[in-house]
Amino acid sequence: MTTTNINYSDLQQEIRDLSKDLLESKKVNIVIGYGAGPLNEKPIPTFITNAADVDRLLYNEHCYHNLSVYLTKAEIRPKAPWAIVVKGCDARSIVGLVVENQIKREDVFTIGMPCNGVKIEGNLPSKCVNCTVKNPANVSKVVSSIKIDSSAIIEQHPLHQDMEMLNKMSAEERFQFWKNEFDRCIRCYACRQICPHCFCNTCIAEKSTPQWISTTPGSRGNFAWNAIRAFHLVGRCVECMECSRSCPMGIRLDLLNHYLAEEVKNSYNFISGMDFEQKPPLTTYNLKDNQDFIK
Amino acid sequence: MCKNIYRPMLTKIISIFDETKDTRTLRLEFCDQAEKDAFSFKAGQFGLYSAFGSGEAVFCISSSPTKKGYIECTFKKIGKVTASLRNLDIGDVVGFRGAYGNHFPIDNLKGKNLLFIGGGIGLAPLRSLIDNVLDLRSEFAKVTILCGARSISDFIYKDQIKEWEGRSDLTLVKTVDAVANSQEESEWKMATSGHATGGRIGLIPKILSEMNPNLTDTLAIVCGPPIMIKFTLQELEKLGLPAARIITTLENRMKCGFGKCGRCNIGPIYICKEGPVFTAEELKNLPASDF
Amino acid sequence: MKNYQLSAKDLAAFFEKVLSNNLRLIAPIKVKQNESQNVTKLKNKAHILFREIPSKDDLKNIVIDAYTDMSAKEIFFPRSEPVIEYTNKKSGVVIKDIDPQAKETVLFGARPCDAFGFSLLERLFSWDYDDPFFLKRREKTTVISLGCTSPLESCFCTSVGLSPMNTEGSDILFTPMSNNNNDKEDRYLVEVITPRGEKLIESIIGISSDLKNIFTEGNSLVQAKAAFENKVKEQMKRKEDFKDITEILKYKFDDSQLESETYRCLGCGVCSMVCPTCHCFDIVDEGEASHGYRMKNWDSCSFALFTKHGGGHNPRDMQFKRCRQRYMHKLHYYREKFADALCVGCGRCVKACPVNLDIYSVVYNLKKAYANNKNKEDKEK
Amino acid sequence: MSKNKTELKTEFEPRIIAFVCQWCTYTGADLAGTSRIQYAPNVRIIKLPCTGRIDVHFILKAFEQGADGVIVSGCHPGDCHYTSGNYYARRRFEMFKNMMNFLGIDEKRLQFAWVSAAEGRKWGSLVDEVTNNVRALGPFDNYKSLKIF
Repeated sequence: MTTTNINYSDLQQEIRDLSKDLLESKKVNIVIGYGAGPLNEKPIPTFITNAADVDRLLYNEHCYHNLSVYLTKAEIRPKAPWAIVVKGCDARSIVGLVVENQIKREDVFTIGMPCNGVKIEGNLPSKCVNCTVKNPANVSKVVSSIKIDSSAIIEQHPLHQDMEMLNKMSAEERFQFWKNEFDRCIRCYACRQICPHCFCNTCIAEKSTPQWISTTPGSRGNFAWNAIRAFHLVGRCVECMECSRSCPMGIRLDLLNHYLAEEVKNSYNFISGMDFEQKPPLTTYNLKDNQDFIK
Repeated sequence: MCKNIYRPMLTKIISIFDETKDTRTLRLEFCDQAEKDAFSFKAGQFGLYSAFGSGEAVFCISSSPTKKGYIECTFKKIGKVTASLRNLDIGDVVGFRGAYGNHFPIDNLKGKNLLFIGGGIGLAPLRSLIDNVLDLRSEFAKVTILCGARSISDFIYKDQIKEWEGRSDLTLVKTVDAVANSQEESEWKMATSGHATGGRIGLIPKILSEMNPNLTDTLAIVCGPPIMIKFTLQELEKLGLPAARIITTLENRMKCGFGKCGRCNIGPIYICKEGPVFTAEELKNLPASDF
Repeated sequence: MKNYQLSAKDLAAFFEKVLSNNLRLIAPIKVKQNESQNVTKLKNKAHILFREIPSKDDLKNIVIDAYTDMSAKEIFFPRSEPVIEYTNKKSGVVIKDIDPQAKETVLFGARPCDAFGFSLLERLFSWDYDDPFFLKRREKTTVISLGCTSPLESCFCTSVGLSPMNTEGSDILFTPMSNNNNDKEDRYLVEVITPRGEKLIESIIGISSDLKNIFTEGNSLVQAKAAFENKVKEQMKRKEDFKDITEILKYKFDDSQLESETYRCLGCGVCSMVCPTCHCFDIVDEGEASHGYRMKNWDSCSFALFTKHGGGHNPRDMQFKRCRQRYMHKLHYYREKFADALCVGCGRCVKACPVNLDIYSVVYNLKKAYANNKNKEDKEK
Repeated sequence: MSKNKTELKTEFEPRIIAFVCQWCTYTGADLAGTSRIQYAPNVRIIKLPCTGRIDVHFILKAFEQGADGVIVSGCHPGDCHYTSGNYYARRRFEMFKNMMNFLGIDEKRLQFAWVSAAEGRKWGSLVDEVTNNVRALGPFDNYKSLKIF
């Protein structure tokens, strides 16, 4: 039966039961889920390795983290096989990681959560407004029988108005807009560290021979850093928007990611993280690709 | 309070010597006469050498304070700064900030037997002390130098080692981790001159236990890659040398050189200010898992 | 030092006088990025940040009751600043010193914890070698801090021996008070703490008579402030005392609990960047070989490259070792050298952290675990 | 540069950086040289093994170092010495051009092209055209004004 309200305590209990028998049956070594955090209504990523602690797992509408970032971290990668609690958007990251051969499909047991939108700072983030994966796909098990009624999808993307405004601007004005945004960057690299698809051992920003990106948080270095980070995620970013949430300076990375995702959808009819068989667009080609901009 | 502590002094390269294919020694002379006269340092101190446009890097001062008028540094071409330093020629300018850190306790080495153990480029900070000791040779008892490298061509200060081998007032043992073929091995093992023993093959801790040196009234000074220091200290203690009489110099990642940038902080000490020279005793109360 | 009383409605007059004395005024304002051009409609997350208040009509933007997202450390220790300028021609290298252009400044709105943070930074930046950039700017700035009447859930200043109305580190402390504690705070107790604060108040009052009457005598409120301070302290949610935490941290250094507590750390540098007391920096050259600047930029011990040796060895190869360094340096090493912990309990790091890693709960849990196996040992004996 | 100050202001000479693949376009440019084809001298050629090697930070670094326009050119699809280098590059170019345009870098400052080894004339006209376009746009002050700190 489709519904729009979710009984979180049911889901929470199902996660606990499922995790308990996954751990007891040794099918997984670790369960990556959400647990109680220091700030009371903000859950935190939690790692359960023995069945007795499954009651530390909880689930509510504040579970906004994309936990798949931990699968490529040095401390957790060797603990495969893992079980991981994923919403629809997080499951897309798992697909992305499998497609790029970072993790093997059989190593990860994804506990799919039906989700009708999370709450960040008390309000519904833009990514949830017309989310198409309220009922998670490509997961090992969907936790509950309920289906989220995702028929009432608002056609216009919530960032549409901002995108329109940016597109109406001249190149000069857009440059000033992005310069002002990137000038605030303090190079804390939270956008890189929280992104599930930023798994390079040595990021290009950490390379000094040659120094492609200057590490000084000034206009020039910041523009290069943010542009190159965004470009390295073209066709891979699943718009989970964790980067723009964790940016302490509120840089509008969501606009940049969303624009690039739209471009990829329009040019190559590809939406990242939807299909295990589809390769990311920039790693393949098609003989009939558009080239009218090439002389 | 207004002195800009980040401002380097200017030095000119007066000679370049390639120790190995990727390690080079620069001899630097201060451009400004006042700075040249005012500058003094002690063996074991380090400085920050700038290749303008690339940045600064930390190396020990590898020449002895008894050699007046110049300082030397030996570095391996690894990253951005060392590559730029590598491209400089005689007469080019190198910035220098220092000398920072504490230094080898040369005064309480006086009258003692000394055992120098240097691994690869770790011989550089030791050479500063060795030359210093040899210039005041009479004030010290027996001097033994054990130096090792990955391969024969990886030895630094090759000609100086030859010179030390020729001296009668010190014994030198050199070892390589491995030799390429038997022909190279026989050449390496053949004693070169007078009373020098032939080259050994094997890691320093192994050779040390084979030498089984008499360590009464002896102080050991050790420097090399972290892994080598770790096992050499263990071997020395196994041979009965108390930790208080083992001296080592740590080459951690450093940036400012005067205890502000936080990089070299291990346990309650800053390597650049309270080090880099420590006794094995002092290292014991630093967290081992943070090295 | 002297105490005054200033009614809340005269605060603006005080600011105007500061501006007319051509002092630079810095205060917290709500910054909605990209207010410029026609981009106001973009829904930006608003930030409360310390910014210069250029003129009188900007005074209305000053935000008194909110807590800033970034600490005021950036006023004295900017995220990046040049320390020397070099030109490297065939004829030789010329190095020019950079003057930090420290202007006479009044910093209003720092919290007592921030202000104490400046005194912690000052100890390090004048430890044997004086860092002219930080010290000159601090010397030219009068810090007017604002007492906290409603600390946040994440605040824990009392745990590190401070308090919501602590005076140490500030030049002047404004504490919002109410007359015989009906709830509306309508006046400030103005405590002048340092000669620098006194110089500012004298220079402001001395000039014009009209300001003399708004700074009335304040000793009568001192009693009420002490009581008010205790009341606020009681309201705080996090009050565990970290006085003897050094022993526990030493004992727990190699304990796996530190690893499990910090498992979720992602290794970004947000906590160090927003922290009022983190001071680690990197030195790099920017520009070409022929001309450029040597830059001093913010850095963080959570980054992987922070301690990576030239030869490739990295003593802190795992993320939990870097988190451990952050806690050890703040609550153990710094305290051994400079008497006070390098943490003022402002809670910014736990709010800003993408996964809410919290220094307070980590240390709290370490302390509890230490106490448990302490009395377990006693039972066995 | 003997030009005096005032004259410089009117006659802006754009600096164009060209990333070219060594098999086709470089030899094409070589052919333009040997057949004495006159074209704008503003271009500085950087040889790459293939357009597939071109990366976003090359182009950003070119603008950072003061380029006013960038040309990226390589073998026609199908001619690539490495069979599919230019196919991959084609997608990368499109995404990159869109992103730079979104970030406010004018599209006319960035021109992608296929120039084969036999098209010396096409190379000459390509460089002329890009030089005129960029001269019309004027110096790329936006990027140059990005300060280091």
